[in-house]
Amino acid sequence: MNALEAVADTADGSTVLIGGFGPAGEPVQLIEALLDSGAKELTVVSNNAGSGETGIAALIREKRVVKIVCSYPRQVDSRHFDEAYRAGRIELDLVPQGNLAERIRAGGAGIGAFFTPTGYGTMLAEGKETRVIDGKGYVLEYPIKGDLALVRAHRADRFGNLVYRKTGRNFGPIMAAAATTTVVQVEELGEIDPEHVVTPSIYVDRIVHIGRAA
Amino acid sequence: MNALEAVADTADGSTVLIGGFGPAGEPVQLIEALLDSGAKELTVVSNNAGSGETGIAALIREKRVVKIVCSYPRQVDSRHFDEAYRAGRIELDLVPQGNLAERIRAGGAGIGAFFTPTGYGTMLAEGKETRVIDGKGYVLEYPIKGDLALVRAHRADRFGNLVYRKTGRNFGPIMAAAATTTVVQVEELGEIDPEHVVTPSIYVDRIVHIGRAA
Amino acid sequence: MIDRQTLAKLVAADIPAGAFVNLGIGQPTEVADHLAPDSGVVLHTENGMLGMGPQAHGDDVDLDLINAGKIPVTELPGASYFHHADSFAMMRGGHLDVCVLGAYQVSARGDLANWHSGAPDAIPAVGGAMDLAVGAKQVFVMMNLLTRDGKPKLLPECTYPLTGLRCVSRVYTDLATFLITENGVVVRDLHGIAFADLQSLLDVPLIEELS
Amino acid sequence: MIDRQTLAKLVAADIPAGAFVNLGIGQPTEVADHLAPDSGVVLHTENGMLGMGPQAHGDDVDLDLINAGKIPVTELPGASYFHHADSFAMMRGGHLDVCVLGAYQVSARGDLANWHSGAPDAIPAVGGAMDLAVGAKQVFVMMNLLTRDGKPKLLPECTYPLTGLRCVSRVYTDLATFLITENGVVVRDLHGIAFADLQSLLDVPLIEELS
Repeated sequence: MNALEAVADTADGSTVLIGGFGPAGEPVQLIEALLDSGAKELTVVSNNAGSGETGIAALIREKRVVKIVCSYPRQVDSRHFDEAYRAGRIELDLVPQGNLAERIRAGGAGIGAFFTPTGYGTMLAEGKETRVIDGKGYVLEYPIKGDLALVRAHRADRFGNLVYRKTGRNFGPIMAAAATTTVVQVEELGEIDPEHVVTPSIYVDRIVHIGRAA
Repeated sequence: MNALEAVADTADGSTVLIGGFGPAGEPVQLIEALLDSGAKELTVVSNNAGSGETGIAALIREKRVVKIVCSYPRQVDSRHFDEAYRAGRIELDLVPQGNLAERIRAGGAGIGAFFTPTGYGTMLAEGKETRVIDGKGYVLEYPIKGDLALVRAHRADRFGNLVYRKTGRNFGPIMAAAATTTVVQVEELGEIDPEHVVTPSIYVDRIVHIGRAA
Repeated sequence: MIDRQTLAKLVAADIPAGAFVNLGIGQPTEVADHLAPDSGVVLHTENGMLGMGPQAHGDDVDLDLINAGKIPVTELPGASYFHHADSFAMMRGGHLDVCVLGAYQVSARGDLANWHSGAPDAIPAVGGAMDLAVGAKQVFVMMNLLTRDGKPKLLPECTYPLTGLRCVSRVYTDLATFLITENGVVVRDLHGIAFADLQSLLDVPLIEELS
Repeated sequence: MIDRQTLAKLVAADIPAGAFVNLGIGQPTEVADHLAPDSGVVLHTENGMLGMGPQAHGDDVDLDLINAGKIPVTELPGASYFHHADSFAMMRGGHLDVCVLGAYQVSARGDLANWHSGAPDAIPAVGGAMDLAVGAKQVFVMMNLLTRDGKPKLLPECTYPLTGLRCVSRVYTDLATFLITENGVVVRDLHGIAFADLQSLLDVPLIEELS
């Protein structure tokens, strides 16, 4: 299966979870394929809002993204996001990074909502339910799920188990578990020791062998 | 450090998280050491309530346990628990296994409380806060933390990173993260690839090299 | 009426190829013996494993490799291990296709009672029963339709303490297979009993499936 | 007044041997250069690593091995990798001993403002700032005491949007080190300024530490 085939059925209006933290674990070829698929009116959930001309930045430049849920949209070269945001063409839901991770984890884990201390008493908790538990303030946060997850892993075995490389792991395992369809680009195919599996095959729907990203 | 030294400072009235699911991952020698330490009035959090004459069963037989938080106390040979329970000498807090695991995970992860679907509408949710979210019923559950965790792992490196063996992993990683002091008995000492670490060293306070359990 | 082994075979035949499945302790475990070797069905055990193989014997017994019933098992190619919170997240998150459970009682709405006899002097023990009940995409129950003293176990309302609400999708029994649907309880298969006779055993109104 | 490098050295000297530490982006990163090689201090980066080593150069650069500021780094012996939810659980769960952060403003109660300038046209970006603020056992702030136009950054109340409430335990500045305590703001070190002169710069009542 090639990258375009793997994402070709993405419906307009889908919520897409996109892994990666900066360049580490960024599924570049899958994002390009999503652009080629023509899918539009997307909600993108990712730590960043793209930089330069590739990846999420290209999706935004081509006006495919109506909303982004992220922790850190501002980057050295996030001009396409900046422009769309200032023009009012893209909605921004800013989420503290750990709440973003925990909400995605909750989405995959069947948790209905959870109380987190992060953001309590700040403007990012405005309008949200709060509660003091054992003397400490918490904000109630809800799970995030995706119709599609795009993830980059290091290796897949023939069953769909995955391992990652170094800090390229980041959002991959939790996004793979939180989406209806999970597409993974891998650098290599091979064997994985059952003790070393990071993402079990149950969370993986489609694998695209791309090789090592440039 | 031997097992007794590792648990000698356990205060009376402590909450002790004890890993293992049946024989897999059961920290037998550490539980024996806890018995030898003389600590009493303990609250034990573990999946089971002991069987036969060793491990948690011995702690109960010697009247060191005032309360047990577990999912499945009844076993083929849980006579010491059964006797203490029927005699009103031990308090039982029965928790569905997945809620037990998630509450321990929340204890280590700084989550204040979470809504879980498990147990909704059953007698184990009586008296608990419930909420319907997106049409589905949930029960609010609170984190579990320990003063002490006793865990069995397969191997530790000199930094305190751990790996487990097969289904011996079970409650080990989440209990190690949820206790103030985590004591681990390991079968071997050696190197661990940073990609394969299951419990990072930050969660491990004391390591006792016991060798392979009989 | 069909025997226990035939029932296990019937359930096994209804599990889709490639499905991820949890088989509860007891009778459901026997379903594994009837899965086709090339079915690609992957078994989950809630104590932290996907890709569980058959029971281990002799030298293959490893006390660090057991199933949820604490019976030594084996590992199949493609297996993976994970901790308890991850294992129950997998279940609670709805990732398993099918879970097969035993039951004391099932209600017409699909409520399940399978963890507590209700006897006041019983020592309660729940294990993973409530998690299994709410987690899988489909929950199949396997049981005899009647108790030993002839009382129906498929009822308008469960009288035993509940394990989960509206969670059961199918009930496989020695006398018939029942589908729990929005419109009511549909009888899919009859095992040597006439529909009218089956209906006379139960206080639950039954719908005969047109086929 | 001490320079940036001396300040980083001062913070480094206060980090206990063997501590698990997260150094925020920017000035706090420089603290790493002053940790004794035998201190056993283990650095956490919230994008999924314990045991982070110094910045990578030349052939050591690996774009899958970066820190929270997206700068290529190296791996030290004893390192481990984990996913984002596990990494922030480690932080939120209070397992890190010390977190060192920059700040726009700190209040006398230890409220922190370090993520948003408050400018109405600014594109907001929070990253892990709010998680870092609430998670560690101790939060150290490093900053200049005054803005470029001479306004104090240690204040009775922050005027910028908050990152976290009552989370800062110490404030290291070019002019003095402050301890945020139950009893008020204690001055621990003075860097070439008299206590009375320091007090005259700030609207926060200061307590002189007796030593």
